[in-house]
Amino acid sequence: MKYIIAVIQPNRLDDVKRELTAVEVHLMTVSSVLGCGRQKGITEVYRGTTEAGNLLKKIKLEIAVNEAFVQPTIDAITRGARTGSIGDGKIFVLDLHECVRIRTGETGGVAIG
Amino acid sequence: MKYIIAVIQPNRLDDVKRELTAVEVHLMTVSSVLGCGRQKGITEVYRGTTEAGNLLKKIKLEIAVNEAFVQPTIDAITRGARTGSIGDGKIFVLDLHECVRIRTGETGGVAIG
Amino acid sequence: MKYIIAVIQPNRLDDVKRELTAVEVHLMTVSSVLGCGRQKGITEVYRGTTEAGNLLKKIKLEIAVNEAFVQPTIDAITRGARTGSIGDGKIFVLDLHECVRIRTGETGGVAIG
Amino acid sequence: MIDTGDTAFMLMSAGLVLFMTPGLAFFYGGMVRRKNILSTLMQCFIVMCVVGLQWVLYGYSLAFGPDAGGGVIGTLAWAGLRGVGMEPNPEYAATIPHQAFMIFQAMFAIITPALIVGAFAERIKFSAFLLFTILWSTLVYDPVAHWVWGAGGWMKDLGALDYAGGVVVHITAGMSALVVALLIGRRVGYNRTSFSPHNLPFTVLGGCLLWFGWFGFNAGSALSAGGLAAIAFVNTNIAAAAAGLTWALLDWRMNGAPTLLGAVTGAVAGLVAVTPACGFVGPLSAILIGISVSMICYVVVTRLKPRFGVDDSLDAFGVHAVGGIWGTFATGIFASTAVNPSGADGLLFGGLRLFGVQIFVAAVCITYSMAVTFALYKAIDALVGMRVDREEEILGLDLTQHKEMAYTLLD
Amino acid sequence: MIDTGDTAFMLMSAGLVLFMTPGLAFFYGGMVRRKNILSTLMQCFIVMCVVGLQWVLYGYSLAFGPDAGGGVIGTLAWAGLRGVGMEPNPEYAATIPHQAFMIFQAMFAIITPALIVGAFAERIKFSAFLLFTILWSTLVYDPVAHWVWGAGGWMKDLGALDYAGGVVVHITAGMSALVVALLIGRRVGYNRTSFSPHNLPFTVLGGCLLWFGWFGFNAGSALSAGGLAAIAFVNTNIAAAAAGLTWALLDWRMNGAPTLLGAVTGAVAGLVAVTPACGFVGPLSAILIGISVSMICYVVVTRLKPRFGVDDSLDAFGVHAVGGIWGTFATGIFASTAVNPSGADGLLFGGLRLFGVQIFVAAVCITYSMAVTFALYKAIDALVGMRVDREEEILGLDLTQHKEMAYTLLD
Amino acid sequence: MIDTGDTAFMLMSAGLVLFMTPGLAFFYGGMVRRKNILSTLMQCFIVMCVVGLQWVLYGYSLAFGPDAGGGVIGTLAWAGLRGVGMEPNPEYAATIPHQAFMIFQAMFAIITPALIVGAFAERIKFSAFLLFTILWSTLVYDPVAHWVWGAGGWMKDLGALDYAGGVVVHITAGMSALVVALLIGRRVGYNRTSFSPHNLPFTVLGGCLLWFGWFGFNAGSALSAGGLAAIAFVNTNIAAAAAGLTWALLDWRMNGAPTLLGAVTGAVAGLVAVTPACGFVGPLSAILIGISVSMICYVVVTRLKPRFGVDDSLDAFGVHAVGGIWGTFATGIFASTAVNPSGADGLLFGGLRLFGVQIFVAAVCITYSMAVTFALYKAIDALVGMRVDREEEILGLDLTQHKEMAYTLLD
Ligand SMILES: Nc1ncnc2c1ncn2[C@@H]1O[C@H](COP(=O)(O)OP(=O)(O)O)[C@@H](O)[C@H]1O
Ligand SMILES: Nc1ncnc2c1ncn2[C@@H]1O[C@H](COP(=O)(O)OP(=O)(O)O)[C@@H](O)[C@H]1O
Ligand SMILES: Nc1ncnc2c1ncn2[C@@H]1O[C@H](COP(=O)(O)OP(=O)(O)O)[C@@H](O)[C@H]1O
Repeated sequence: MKYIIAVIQPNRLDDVKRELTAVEVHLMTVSSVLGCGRQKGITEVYRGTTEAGNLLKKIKLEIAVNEAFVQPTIDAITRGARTGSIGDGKIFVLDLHECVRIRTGETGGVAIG
Repeated sequence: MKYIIAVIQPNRLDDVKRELTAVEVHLMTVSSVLGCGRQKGITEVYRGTTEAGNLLKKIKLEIAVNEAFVQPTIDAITRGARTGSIGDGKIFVLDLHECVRIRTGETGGVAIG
Repeated sequence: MKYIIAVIQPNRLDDVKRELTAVEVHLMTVSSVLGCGRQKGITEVYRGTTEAGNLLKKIKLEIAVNEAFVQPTIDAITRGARTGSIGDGKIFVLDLHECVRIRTGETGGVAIG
Repeated sequence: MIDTGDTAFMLMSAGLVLFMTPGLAFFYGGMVRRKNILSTLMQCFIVMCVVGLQWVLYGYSLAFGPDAGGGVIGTLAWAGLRGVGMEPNPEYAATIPHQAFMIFQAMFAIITPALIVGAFAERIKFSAFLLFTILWSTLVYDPVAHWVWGAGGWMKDLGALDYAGGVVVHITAGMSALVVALLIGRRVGYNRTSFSPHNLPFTVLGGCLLWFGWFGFNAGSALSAGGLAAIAFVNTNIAAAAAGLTWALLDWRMNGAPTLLGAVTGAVAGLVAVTPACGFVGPLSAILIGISVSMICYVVVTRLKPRFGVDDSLDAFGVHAVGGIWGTFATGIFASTAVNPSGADGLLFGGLRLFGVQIFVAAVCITYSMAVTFALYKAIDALVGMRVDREEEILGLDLTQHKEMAYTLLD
Repeated sequence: MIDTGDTAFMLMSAGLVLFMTPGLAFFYGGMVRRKNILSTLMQCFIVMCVVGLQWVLYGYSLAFGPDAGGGVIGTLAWAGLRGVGMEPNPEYAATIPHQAFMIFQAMFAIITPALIVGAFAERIKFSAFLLFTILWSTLVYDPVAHWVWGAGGWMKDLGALDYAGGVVVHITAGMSALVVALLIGRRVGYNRTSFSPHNLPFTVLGGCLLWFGWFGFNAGSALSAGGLAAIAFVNTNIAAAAAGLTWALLDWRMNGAPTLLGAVTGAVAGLVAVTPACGFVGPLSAILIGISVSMICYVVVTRLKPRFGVDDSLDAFGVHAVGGIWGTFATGIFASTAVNPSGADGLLFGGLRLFGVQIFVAAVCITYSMAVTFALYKAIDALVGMRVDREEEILGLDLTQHKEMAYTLLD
Repeated sequence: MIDTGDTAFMLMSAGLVLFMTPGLAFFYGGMVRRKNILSTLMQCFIVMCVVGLQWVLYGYSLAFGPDAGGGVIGTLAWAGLRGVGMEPNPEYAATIPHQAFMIFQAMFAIITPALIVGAFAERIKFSAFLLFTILWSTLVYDPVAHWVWGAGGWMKDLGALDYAGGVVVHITAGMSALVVALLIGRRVGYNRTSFSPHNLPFTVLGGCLLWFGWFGFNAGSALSAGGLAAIAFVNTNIAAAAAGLTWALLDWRMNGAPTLLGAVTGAVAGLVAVTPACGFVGPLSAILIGISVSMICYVVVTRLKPRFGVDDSLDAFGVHAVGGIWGTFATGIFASTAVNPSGADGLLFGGLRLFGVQIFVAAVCITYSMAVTFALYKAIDALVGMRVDREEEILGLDLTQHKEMAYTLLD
């Protein structure tokens, strides 16, 4: 099992979700984060004081999947999130040791989906 | 050492914390996330435009523990979060390679608690 | 590759970023979390009802790095975040199995930076 | 004859009083949890619509129309504003159009049921709320307004003094709030989870809108722009200031910090208590009323409420009923004919009778409001159910009652 | 001769109308996405500045100055307020300083272009917006105001009735909004992503400020604190209440829940529709106007708009144009000389002519506003471009047009 | 004799001025960080309470009571409002109840110390703030108000013109703000971390409330609803508009984008500068005052402040002192007896003397305010300490001073 963390542009979420649904990945956890990366932000100005906008709004997805789904999930995210411009984001894949469904107490591969 | 990530219903947080305290797990990091899962959301309506509510408010817990605490922690979360209805959430267990307490520079198992 | 998660005091972010830049770590994902730890919060009072303030505002950093950068990153965070008081935070290091740059499709070590 | 100054004053005052209901909505809305703010705002807003119509259709006639006999209720002679036009009605206000008086009173009829919202916040079913509000306005507010303010009203004839609505507005709403809070029960999670206010700046905004609007409420009750309006205005400001400061100081002493929620709550309590008194008392009395009401409400809200385990969620009882009762008594203590010759002398100035009348009137209205509210609650509960399901309550009323969310989560 | 009551009333009313523009800003601002709220607020705010100046420099003179001939436009005789001083101008208002009349009208000139903001929200370039606003005020608002309200204005002489701006304000702004919405095109993501309101409490706050300020708008249009002001005030409240309730009930029936956004939208529609009628109709007519306008606007906003795929983002057309047109017709139906002898009788009271005039006047103003707006749009688009780049739109106007963010993200 | 129109006008104006303090609270509150908004709101709110009481107890008497000799201070003859009742006091306002004049002035006394809050925001100890406010009101505001506006006040007799408080309100508060900012020192993290406004919509809301309330402030200072009130009202709107636009354009030119915070700040600066002048100048002068004040304040706030490294956190000095000083001088330049015969002619109209008096008066009040504030600061700092601990400052004043949080974090 793998724990996939993806950081994407906020406005790509709907497309990414469509692509994930297409490969039968329905379960995920979403949150709002700030990204510090290659992409340049817009400098803000408050009463003449400028703030370099180096933290940009991004969306983080966390998706636990069985091995068979790892590559399809990565591909789906990539399809949905890629625009070709700097700032499209990254996908990180971590090993997942165990997974438990709280409702039933099931563990392992069956609990993931 | 393990890094436990749990996604639970927002209103279960207090109970989960009580259960965790009971097994001597006091340290954790909490955040607000949105869950996309089996649980159906409520469709919203704004001036006649409907929005399928497929992202539901959840709370995410992150808890780093030594091996001995893994199962007690999972059990405590399960006890506190289970209602038996869809949407109760999941627990994910990842391997934790290293842990550092910033204040003292301690590492490994002693730094975790 | 490692996936480093650090929880720090909110007001240390700027210093941590400065230290990270100094060791050539520029990419990271930042979010706002609540910490439950040793540090005592301030009890709040609303019309006479007290609320023990056991969740404190913290900032979470997520940084994926190649092996060579692991120790420098940990050290930089420690330098920037340490004040010596309880609540300074923790650094967790997880194994990172894979990394993909969405824009280019690159994977592994080259995608990380 | 119409006086332009008085008319300008009364129309602006009516606007200010209308503005209090949104103020109340934000005062309350900031105190509930994020998932329930819209329901709280909606309840206040829909009252502006529903009672706004009820009043012109028949409410005004019941309350202020020609007495049906015995000073108990008005007839329907003025239903649909028949005969209520541009000419003044000298029985109420000789220098402003009758419609100006009517609409000024409408705003009082609107805010009163909205006050009750604080008692059952975060758990009432919207349909039940709507039914309750319409019936309550008709069966509690309209009659009591007639008794105290209507031409021929029996409490008025008895000599009861209620300048701007301590009895008519705050006692009726606050006591009904207590009944509903007791019957509907505590919120899920009471004493187990935190009910911290989700947006205190909104509460402060609302509290300040209330303070601002209250000038229309109290000074406008002079029905003319003269010395009495000025006195009422000044007393209003003084009592709010004194009570706000007092609550903050009590908080400081009891909990180690002067809270903003406390200061705003205190100011509202001061405004409530000075409401019946503002046109009858002098400035130093207003200070005393302000200080004392905060002390009393503080004890009720922070000590008695938790002890009895009543979930009067936003203290509609603790502030409005308690403040209104104390204000009504205080009028019987501090009123002075030296300030307002058309009033009477209170205890302090040798007037025993007024004090007795005030207690009697308060007692009758307390009993009446509680009894009717109890009956209404039981009837509506049987009919449609007053409370939402447990699951709905946990999800929040915004989503389950209104299919809306106050704030986007990701955007 | 100056009457202090009337002057007090008009200055306070002017203040209330000015206050409507921030109200509108929050009404709109709550509905856009988090990344665009400042741009929406800014557009409304800068209108207060720009048109506030335009009006005293030459706008007032164009609209209300001595007729240049044919009732088409005023001369520049009063430019820079030359001759507009403390003395009353009896042609407009005999009992208040001329400047008081001028500034009351200024507030109408300000809010009108701000209404259009709802149509092109979240995608217009600020420089283009600024140009558009100045030109639109000069070429649409000022002439139409002259036709309908100016001394010697041809529509006024024709007998058109527009008490407080159904034609002058709502039709001109709302129809121009439609043109701009069509020309500027849909927002990126239309029908693909969610455009949910990011902060509904702000929208409610704004809606309530509008309701409050509308008393100044409508009652103030009596230009004197007497019976007519009271009537207009009362009708305003009634129509808002009836329309707000109606929309909520429609929502309940159609979507299974009474939404707060619906109730507030309905109330605004009611206020729009009663605007031209408020000084000419009785209270029961006001109820009917309120109910009917919500039904009509509901269909346009929730049924026709999606069908035609027009991205009138915040329903500037669907509420203001539709409500304004219906209100203008409704005035031709419900107006009664029994209420206001200086008005005329509508259809219901046997007056065919008025109804015809109202339709004619509405039609002319619709055509005129649309034509001029079309030309202005094309010209400005050619000159500086009306719409921001796709990337800027995705990042949001707050950052790209104003270099600011509404809310801090981490702090 | 009491005039109902004037009384209506003054009571409503008093309400508007009271409303400015919440406006200021939100204007400031939106600019601080999330962890300090409640402390900022609380400081403004508690001033409404404390000075509201101080004023009726003795402040009014010190400022407006019978002169104690030499025009330096009033006696305590009117303490507790003794003798201040329903009858007019012709020395101040012959057509309104004396209490109406008193309460109108109370609102000025309230907002003035609240202005200073902007200088020491995010780091002052609440107890110290409270002490400071009471003493400052008594030792700075009350005497200066007596000098400039009190019957027999020496500056008044000298012929100084300050229509609505350029000197009395803005110079005293703004110069004291500078002193406190210098003494209390910079915020932790100054120049290292971001102090971005945490909620700009609140700042805009506050700014708009200020604009709205300022009509009461300036037009109300005519003390009667006539031509002068209209003139003051119009000039107020003009100057705000001109200054708001100017600041936005400067921002555009200097930083590449017209910011909303800039536009609102500019409008407030315009309101400040026109305050002393509004009843003495014509509309074109008001435009010039608005444009020029924004240019001057822009330089001070965005260029000089950072250069000198003064952490006048929310620009209480940069906007209020600078704007107030410039407005006071501008009155000496643009005042015209053609506009207000009871005023005097400024430089532009050949009046050298007035200009001299204005400079002299400003200089005296600057010196006096700074000196007394310095002494007060030192005394209170020795007594209880003015600044919170470093740890408390980092945690935020809301939690450490008031045990509250503005927004829930998880809910
Ligand atoms: N090494 C990393 N560790 C953590 N987060 C990263 C890392 N690299 C990129 N990110 C996240 O991905 C986002 C996009 O990265 P960026 O460098 O802007 O674009 P690109 O990957 O297209 O070059 C960043 O804003 C950040 O949130
Ligand atoms: N495979 C997964 N990856 C990431 N998050 C998940 C996954 N499965 C579930 N979740 C999280 O857990 C929440 C509860 O899951 P859901 O399917 O609704 O209920 P249940 O687990 O009771 O069937 C989801 O909303 C989501 O946030
Ligand atoms: N075992 C853990 N698992 C998850 N988060 C932790 C853990 N220990 C500490 N944290 C996070 O680090 C923060 C700081 O920890 P705390 O115990 O207060 O200070 P210190 O590490 O200096 O003793 C906590 O608030 C929490 O967010």
